[in-house]
Amino acid sequence: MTLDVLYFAWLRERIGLPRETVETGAATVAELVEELRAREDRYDMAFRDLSAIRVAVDQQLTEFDTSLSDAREVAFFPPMTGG
Amino acid sequence: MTLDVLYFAWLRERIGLPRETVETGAATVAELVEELRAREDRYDMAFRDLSAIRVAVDQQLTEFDTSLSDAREVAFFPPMTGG
Amino acid sequence: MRVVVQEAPFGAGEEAERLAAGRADMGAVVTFCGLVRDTPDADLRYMEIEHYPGMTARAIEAIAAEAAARWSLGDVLVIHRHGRLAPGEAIMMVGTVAPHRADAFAAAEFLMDYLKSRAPFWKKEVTARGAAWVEAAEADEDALTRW
Amino acid sequence: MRVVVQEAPFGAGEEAERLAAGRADMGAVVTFCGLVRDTPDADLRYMEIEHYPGMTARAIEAIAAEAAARWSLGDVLVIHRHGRLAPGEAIMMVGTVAPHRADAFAAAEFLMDYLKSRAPFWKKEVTARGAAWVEAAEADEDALTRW
Repeated sequence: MTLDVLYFAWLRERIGLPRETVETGAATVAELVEELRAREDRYDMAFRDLSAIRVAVDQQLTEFDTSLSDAREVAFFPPMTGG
Repeated sequence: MTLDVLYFAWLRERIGLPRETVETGAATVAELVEELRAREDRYDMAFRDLSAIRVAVDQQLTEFDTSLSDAREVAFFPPMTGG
Repeated sequence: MRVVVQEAPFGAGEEAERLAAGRADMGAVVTFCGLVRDTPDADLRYMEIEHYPGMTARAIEAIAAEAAARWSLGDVLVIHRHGRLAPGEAIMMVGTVAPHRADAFAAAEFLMDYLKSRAPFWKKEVTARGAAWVEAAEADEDALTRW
Repeated sequence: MRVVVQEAPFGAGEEAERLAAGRADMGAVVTFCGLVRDTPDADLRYMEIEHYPGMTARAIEAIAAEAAARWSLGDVLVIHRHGRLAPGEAIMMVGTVAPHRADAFAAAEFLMDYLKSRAPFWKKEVTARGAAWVEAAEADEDALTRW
């Protein structure tokens, strides 16, 4: 499965890029995070504290146990600070 | 004692005038109201239900048992509907 | 603090813009604008607002001062009209400026609740069927107990 | 309902005036405007607001639709900027129009609470001492529980 993975705010800065295309067999967001962390230190560091990270699948805010079947875009970011 | 007595909204309409000068020996607002009611039917009618009337002495919202010593202006009106 | 009582219309947008103009120490501006609403069951021709000239500005200033004492505010604005107003016209506005949004919102709601029941204005609605003084709602008096 | 996400400044006053223009069935207009506030302890040079273009408008529209379902509203407006903003500049505004003031106030506060924590924006403050992402306040998350 091919996914667009997006990073925002300090997550984008720590990982060093705003988006990438990822080839993965991950069944859930949590599995995708484990695959990313295994790649390189900067991913491992960025995802160390998941309580500080939010996720959206196909532009809908969701949880880390969400299934990735039919997903096309996964975005990771810190808690939002709009308004 | 000479007082300026003012009426607003339906109280002004029922009594038929917006203000008058009153010569009175009333010690409190309540006594002034009794004097006014004794004058004429239109006063008696207007002041029949005191729960529907508010009073200000010298432009400060107050109660019917307020003393009139040193008072110069007494205003009667229905509950306010500003905003 | 600015309190304006007048018969003439005012520019709500312009007033809103002026509230925090040129300031960088404030984070929040809240405005409320009250409009003449057509009566649902009878064609409203106009609203007539009577007030107590000697008392009005002073009563509003006391309410605004109380808001400024309770919340951290950078500025407070109250404009209230009197006289004859057509349906859709702006009757009044309040504006609050604060470092934080919770203060700006709370102060604006407080001002509205008190202006509604403690500022000496009386509204009369003139419809095709006749004229009637607007009665004070019990809910408006009850609203004061939350502060 | 109107939702605008843009980099350019907007005219808060003009937007406020447009909200109930030409309507006689509404009694209340509430606006909130959020401004770039200078940091008290460090000179703020500018604020940089990042967002998630594919998601932003849709997330705001969902929040606005929820407000429209909960309260009796005549209209809802949300404008939110992104990019680089100077101290004192307007970041965003919400506007609510309703027959009654309680609905207009509640909906505006609801919109603000949800936009704060559920719309995909991230603020970075750039001061003389460096740059730092604004952290989400626990109080902002807690504010959602009241609705």
